[in-house]
Amino acid sequence: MKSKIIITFIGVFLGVTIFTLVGFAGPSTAILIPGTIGDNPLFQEDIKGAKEAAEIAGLKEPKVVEGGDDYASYEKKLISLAATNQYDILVTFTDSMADSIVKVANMFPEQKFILVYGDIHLATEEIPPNLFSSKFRSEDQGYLAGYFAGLVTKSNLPNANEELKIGIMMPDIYPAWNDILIPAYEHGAKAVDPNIEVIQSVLGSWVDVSKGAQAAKMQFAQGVDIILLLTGSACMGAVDEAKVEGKYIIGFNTNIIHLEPDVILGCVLINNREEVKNILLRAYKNTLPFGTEEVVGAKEGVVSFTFDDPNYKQRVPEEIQIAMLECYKRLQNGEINPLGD
Amino acid sequence: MGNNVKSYLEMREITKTYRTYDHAVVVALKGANLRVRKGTVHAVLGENGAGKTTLMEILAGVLKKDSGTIYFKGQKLEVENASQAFAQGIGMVHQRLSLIEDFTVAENIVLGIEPTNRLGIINLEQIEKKVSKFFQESGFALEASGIVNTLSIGQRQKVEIMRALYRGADLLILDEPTSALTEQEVQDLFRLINVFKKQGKTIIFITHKIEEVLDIADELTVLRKGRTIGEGQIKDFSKKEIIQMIMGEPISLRIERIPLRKGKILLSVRDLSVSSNGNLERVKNISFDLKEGEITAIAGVSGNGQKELVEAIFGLRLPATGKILVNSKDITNLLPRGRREMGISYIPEDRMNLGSSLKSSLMENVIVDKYYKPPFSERGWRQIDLCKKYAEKLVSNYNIKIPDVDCCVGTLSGGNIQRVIIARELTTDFTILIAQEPTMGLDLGSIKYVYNLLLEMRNEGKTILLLTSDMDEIINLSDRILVMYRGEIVANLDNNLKPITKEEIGEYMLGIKRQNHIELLG
Amino acid sequence: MIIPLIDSVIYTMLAATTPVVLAALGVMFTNFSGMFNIALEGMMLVSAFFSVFVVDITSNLWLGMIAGIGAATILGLSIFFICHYFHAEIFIVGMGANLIATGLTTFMAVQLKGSSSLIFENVPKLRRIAIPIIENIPILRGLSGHYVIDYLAIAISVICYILVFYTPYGYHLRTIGKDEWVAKTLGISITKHQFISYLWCGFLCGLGGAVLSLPVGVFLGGPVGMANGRGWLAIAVLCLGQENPLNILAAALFIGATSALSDLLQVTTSLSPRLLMALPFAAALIAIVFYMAKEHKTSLGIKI
Amino acid sequence: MTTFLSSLKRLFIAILFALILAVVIIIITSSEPSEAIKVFFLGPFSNKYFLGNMVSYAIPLIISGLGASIAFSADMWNMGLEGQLYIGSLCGTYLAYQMSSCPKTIVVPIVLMVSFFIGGGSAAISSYLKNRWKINVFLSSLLIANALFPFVTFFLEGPFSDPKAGMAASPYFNRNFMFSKILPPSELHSGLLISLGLVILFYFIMKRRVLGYEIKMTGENALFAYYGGVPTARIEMIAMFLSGGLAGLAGMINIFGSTGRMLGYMTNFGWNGIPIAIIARYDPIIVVPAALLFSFVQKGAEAGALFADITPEIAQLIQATIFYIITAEGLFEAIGIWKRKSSA
Repeated sequence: MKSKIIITFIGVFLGVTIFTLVGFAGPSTAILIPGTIGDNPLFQEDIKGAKEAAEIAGLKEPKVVEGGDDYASYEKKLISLAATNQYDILVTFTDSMADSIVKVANMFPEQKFILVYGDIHLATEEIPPNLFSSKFRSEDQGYLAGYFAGLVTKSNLPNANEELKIGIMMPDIYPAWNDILIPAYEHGAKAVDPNIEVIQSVLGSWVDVSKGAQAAKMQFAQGVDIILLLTGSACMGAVDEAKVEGKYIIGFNTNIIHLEPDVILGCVLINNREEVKNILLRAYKNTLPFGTEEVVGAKEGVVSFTFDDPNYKQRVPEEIQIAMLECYKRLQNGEINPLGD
Repeated sequence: MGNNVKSYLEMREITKTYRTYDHAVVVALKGANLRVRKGTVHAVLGENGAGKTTLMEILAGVLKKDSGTIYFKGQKLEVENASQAFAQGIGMVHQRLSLIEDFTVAENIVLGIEPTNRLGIINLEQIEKKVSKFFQESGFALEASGIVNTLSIGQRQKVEIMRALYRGADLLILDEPTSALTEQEVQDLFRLINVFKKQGKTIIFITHKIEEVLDIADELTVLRKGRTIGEGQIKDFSKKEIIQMIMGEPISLRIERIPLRKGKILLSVRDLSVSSNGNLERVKNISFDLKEGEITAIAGVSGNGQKELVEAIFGLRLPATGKILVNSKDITNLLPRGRREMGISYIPEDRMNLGSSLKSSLMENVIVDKYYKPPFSERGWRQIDLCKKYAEKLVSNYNIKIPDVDCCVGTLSGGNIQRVIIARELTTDFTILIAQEPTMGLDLGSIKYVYNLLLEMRNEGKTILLLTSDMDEIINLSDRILVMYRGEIVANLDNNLKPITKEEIGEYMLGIKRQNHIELLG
Repeated sequence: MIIPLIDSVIYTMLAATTPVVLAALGVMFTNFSGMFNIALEGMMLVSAFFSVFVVDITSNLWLGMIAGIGAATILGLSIFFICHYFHAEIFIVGMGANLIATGLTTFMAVQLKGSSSLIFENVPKLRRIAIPIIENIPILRGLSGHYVIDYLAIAISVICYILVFYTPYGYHLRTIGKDEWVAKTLGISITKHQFISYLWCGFLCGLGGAVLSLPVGVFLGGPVGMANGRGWLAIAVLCLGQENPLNILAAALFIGATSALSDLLQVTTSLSPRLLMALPFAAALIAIVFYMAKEHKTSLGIKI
Repeated sequence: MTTFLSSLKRLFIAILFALILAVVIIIITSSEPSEAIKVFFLGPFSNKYFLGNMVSYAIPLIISGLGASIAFSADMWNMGLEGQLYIGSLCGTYLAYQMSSCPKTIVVPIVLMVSFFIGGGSAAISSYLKNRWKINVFLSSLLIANALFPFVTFFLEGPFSDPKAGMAASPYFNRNFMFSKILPPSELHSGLLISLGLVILFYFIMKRRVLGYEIKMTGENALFAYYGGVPTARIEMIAMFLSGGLAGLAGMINIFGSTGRMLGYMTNFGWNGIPIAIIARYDPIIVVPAALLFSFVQKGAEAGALFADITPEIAQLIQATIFYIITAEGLFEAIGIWKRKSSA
C-alpha cells in the first residue's frame, strides 16, 4: 500500500519533473538558410516567422545558420547541425535542399526535419518519417502575376502601351522558375489575351544592380510595359529604370510597393512568415504530421496578392482590382489550372 | 663656412653604398674628393667601377650621397633630385643617353621644365620655335621637330648637351661621352667642348681613355676603388704616371698574336636581314664567313645593327630573310639550345638580364647550357651534387668571389658576374664563340687573362666573333675586322696583312668610306 | 520599334561603359608610373560600399561620393605603401587588396545590418540628367538621361587626354612610363608620380564604384561583388587602348557595346541567356588577339 | 634548404597573424567572445567529423595550390584556375556519368585523366597566345576563365542537368565510383592520398627533375633561360598545362570524394589556390600546411557560425588579411623576424 503510494508519488514527481523539464527546455530549433539572408527578403520573413513561433511557444530563439555562397557546404552544415544533438527541429528551405534533407533525415532518424517551400518529391517518393515538407504552389504566384501583368498591359493606365508584351526578370536561372513559374506566368497573361508575349531576361548575377537597370531598359525598348521581378536584389535596378522610363513593375514574394508606389503596381505575395510560424507551432505542439507533405498555395491563403495595399487600391483601376479578385477566387476554388491542361 | 673654399666646385669625403638585388651592400665611394676650378676642362679618370659615374651622379642629383659635403660656387650644395641640380646650374650628360626616343628633339630638350600657358597647357609649336631659336643662337644645326629615334648616337648626344645648356648649365658633366662615338665624332665633340670652355663654362669629363685626357683636359682627378688617388694639372703628370695612378700597378696590355693558317669555314651567314620591333630593317643583306683559328671583330658605332646581327646568329631574334650555316648545316630555325649543340657559345653584352639570372644561384647559372646532358642529369633526374662540384670547380678556376655556389648571382659585383658568364661560356665544347664586350667592367689583370684565353681558343682552332666598343681591343686581338654601318658591312679588313689604324676603321664606321664588292670579299 | 531599340542599346552601352572606362583610366595612370594596379575590382567595391553607406547616414549624395572616393583611395594608397616601403610585389599586393575588399565589405555589411546586402529605403539616389533637345531626337536620345557620373566619365576621358598629352604632368608621366631612367636623370620624382597615380586611381575607381551603388541606393556583397568583373574588363580595355585615354574610352565603349548587345540578344532572340553572359569577356579576348596580332604592340608594362 | 626554411617561417607568421586577427575580430563582433573563440579554434578539432571535414576541404585546395605554384614558378600568372577547374570537372563528370556501367578501376583513372587534360588544355591556350602574340597570360587566362563560367553553367542548367536538383547541377554518376571514406562519418576521402601523392610527385619534379630546373629558370629569368638553351616556349606551355591540369584534377577529385556530381556554382577552390601558392612561395611541400591553414580558418568560422554567434564572412576576411599581410615581405624584414642572407 505504502509502496504503491510512494511509487505513485515518485511517478507523479518524475512525470511532473520531466514534463516541466521538457516544457522548460522545450524543443529547440535551428534554421539553415541555403544562401545568404540579405539577397532574399523571403528568408528574412522566414526567420521572423520562426522567431514569432518560438516566442508564442515560450521557447528559446531559434538558431539561424547562414549557408553562404558555397552550395556544396549546405549538406555538411545540415549534418553538423544534426550531429550536435542540440536541436530538436532542423528547418531548411528550397528545392535545392530536398536531396540533402532526405539524405540527412535518413542518417539521423531521431532528429526531426522540416523542409519549407521545397518539392520533396524531387528527392524521394517515400518521405522519411522524421521529415515534414511544405511545398508552395509557385504556379499560383506565377499565374496571378501573369494575369495582373496581362490586365495592366491591356489597360488604359497612363504608362501602358499598345504592345502586348510583358516581361519577367530573374537574377539567375533556376529549374523551378523555368519549369513552373515562367510557364504559369505566361498562362496567366494568355488567359487575359492569348496574343500577349512574355520576354525574359537573366542577369547572371544576384548583386549587379546596374545590370538589372540595363536589362530592364532593353525590355522596355522592346515594348514591354510591365515586368515581374523575381527575387534578387540585383533586380532593384529595374525599379529605378522603370521609374525613369515610366513603366510598371510587379514585385515578388514580399510587398515592396512602398519603395516606389508609382512604379510597383502590385506584388504577388507568399505569406511564408505565417506559414513557417504555423508549421513550427504545430511542431511544438506535436501536431505536425511528420512523414508527410503539404502543398499550400492560393487556396490556403499562403499565396496572395497585394489586394489590401492602400497604394494598390488607389493607383490600380477598379476593374483590374475586381478582375484580380475574381481570378484569385477561381484559383482558390481550383477552377484554374495555372500550368494549363 | 664656405669662405675657406676657393674652388668653383669642391666635393669632400663623399661616401656611397649601394644595395644590390638581394640587399647585398656594395661600397661605391669611400671618401672621394674632387676640386674643380672655374672655366677648366676637368677629367675624372679611373677604371670601370672606380666610382666615377657614382660621384658625378651624386653631383647631378641623380643619386643621394651617404655622407660628405659639396660646395658649389662658394655655397654648400644640397640637392634632392636632378632638377634641383639643374636649377643650380649643374647639367649632366649620362653615358646611357637619357632621351625619350618617341619624343621630338624639342620635347626632349624641355622635358622637366616644359613651359605652359596660363591654363597649364603645353604649346608644342611654341616650344619648337623656342628650341630652334636656342639652337641657332648656339650655332647648332638640328631640326627641333625631328623624332629622336631617327638621329644618330652622336646627334643624340648633342641633343643631351644642348638640353643641359638650355637648362642653364654652367657646369657640364660628360660621362664617357666618347665611348659610342667614332674618331671623327669625337673630334667634333672636342671642338664643342673647347667652345664651351671659351664661353666660361666648366666641364667635367669622365673617361678611362688617357689619350683623350691629354688631348683636351686641363686638370684631372683619378679615382680608384672609390677613393681619390691623385689630382692636379695635366701638365704635371706624364702619361705613364697617369696610367700608374689609374691602374695601381703597371700592367702592359700588349699581347702576342701570331697569324695562323686559315682553316675551314665554320660559320657562314648568307644574305641575312633582320628587322627590329618597329619593322625597321636593322641588318640588311649581310653575308660573311668565319673560319677556324680566326678572331673576327665587328666594328661599328653602336646601333648600326651589330646587336641584331649577333642576336640573329644566336637565335634570340628571327631573321627576316637569309640563312645561317654552321659546318654547312642550316641553323636558321633552331632554338638557342640547338645552336649551342652545333658548337656556338655566346658571351652577351647585357650580363644582368641576358647573360645571367640574378635571382638564381651560381650553380644554376653555370649549368644552364648543359643541365640536360649527362652527367649533369641522367634520364631526366638532375645530378645536383655533381653540378655543385662542377660549379665549385669553375669558381676556383675563374677566381669568382662567392661564399658558396648556392648564393644568388645577384649578390655578386658586376665583374664577378662577368666571370661567371665567361666561365660558363668557355667551359663547354664550342667551336664558335661570339664575344660581346667580353672585358667590360673587368680589372686590368682580368682583361689580360681574358685576352690570353681568347687567343688560346683561337690557337686551338676555334673561331671567335668579337664585338666590342674598345677600338684597342679590336686592333690588338682580331685577325679580321668587319665594319658595319647602317646594317651593312662596309669594310672587310685583314689585320694580319698590315696593322689597321683606328682612324681607318673610324672612316668606315662613320660611313665616310666604303669598300667595293671585290674588296668586301676579302 | 527599331528606333527605341537603338536608343536603348546606345543608352545601355554608355551606362555599361562608365565604370569600366573610369577604372581603365585609373589603371592607366598606375601603368604609366610603373606600379601596375590590379586591385580595381576591390577599389570599386569599397567605394560602392562606403558611398552608399555614407549617403544613408548623411543623406547627402556628394558626401557619399566623396566617401567612396576616399575609401578607394585609402585602399589604393595602402597598396602603394606596402609596395613602396616593404618591397612587396605590386601584383601580389593587388590580389590581396581585391580579396580584402571583398571580405571587408561583406563582413562590414553583415556586422552593420545583419546581411551582406544593404538595401536602403529612404536614401537620396543619384538622379538622371536629361539633356534638353537631345532627349527628343530619336537615336541620339540614348545619349541623354544618364547620371552625372556618366557624363563626368566622358569629360574625364577628354581631360585625361589633355592631361596626358598636353601638360607637363602628362609629359613627366609618359617619360616615366617609357623610361624611368630618363625621369630620374631629369629630376622627375618617380615615387611622387607613383603616389599621385594612386590618388588618380583611387579617385577614378571611387567614382566607378559610386556609380554602381548610388543610383539605386543598395550595396550587395558576396564573393563576386557588385563590381562583377568590371575591374578585370578595365585591364583588358587598357590593353586595347594602350596609353591614350581616348583610345581607352573607345575600347571601353566597345566592351560596353558587347554588354548592351548581350542584353539585347537576350530579349530579342532565343539564344541561351547563360551563354550570352560570356559575350563581353569573349569579345574582349578576341579583340585583344586581333589587336595584338595586327599591331604587334608590346603588352602592358607589367612584368607578367 | 634555406628558402624552404624561410618559406616555413613565412607560413608560421601567417598562422600567427591569422590567429591574432581572428581573436581580435571575434572579440569585437561576438557577444560571447570566450565561447566564440573556443569554438573557432577548437571547433575544427573537436571531433572526428569536423577534423575530417577540415582535412577534406583542404584536399582540393592542396591540389589547386600546387597548380598555382607550378605556373607561378614559371612566371606564368595563371588567373584562370577557377575556370580550368570548372571545365575540367564538367568534362570529367560527364564522362563518369556516361560510363556508369564500367568498373570503377577503369572509370576513375580515365575520368581523372580527362579532367586533367581538359583543364590543362584550356590553360595552355593562354601560353599559346603569349608565345604567338605576346598577350598577357594574366589577362588572357582571366578572360578565358570568365568566359568559361557561363559556358559550363549552361551545360549544368540545360543539356547536362539533373532536373531534380533544384539548382544548376549535373546528375549523380554511379555512386560506386566515389572514393572510399577514410574517417567516417566525416567527408574525408581517399583523395587525400592522391593529393599527397601529387605533392610528393611535384616536389620531385620541381627539385630533382630536369623539368623543375627548366620551370624555375624560366620563371626567374625567361630571357636568360632561353639564351642558355631552355626551350622556354615549351616549358611555359608545360607549366601552364600542368597548372590547369591540376586545377581540373582538384575539381574532379573533390567531386569523386565528396559531392558525387558537379554543382553549378563557384567553389572558389581555384581562386584560393592562388593565395595558397603565394603564401607557400611556390614550394610544393609548404602548399600542404598553407592549404590546411585556409581550410582551418574556413571551418573554424563555419563552426563558429553553427555553435556561436560568428558570421561566416569572418573566414573570408581573415584569409584575405593573412594574404595581404604576407605580401609585404619587407614588413617582416622591418620587424626583424627573418633576416635575408647577404653577401658582398
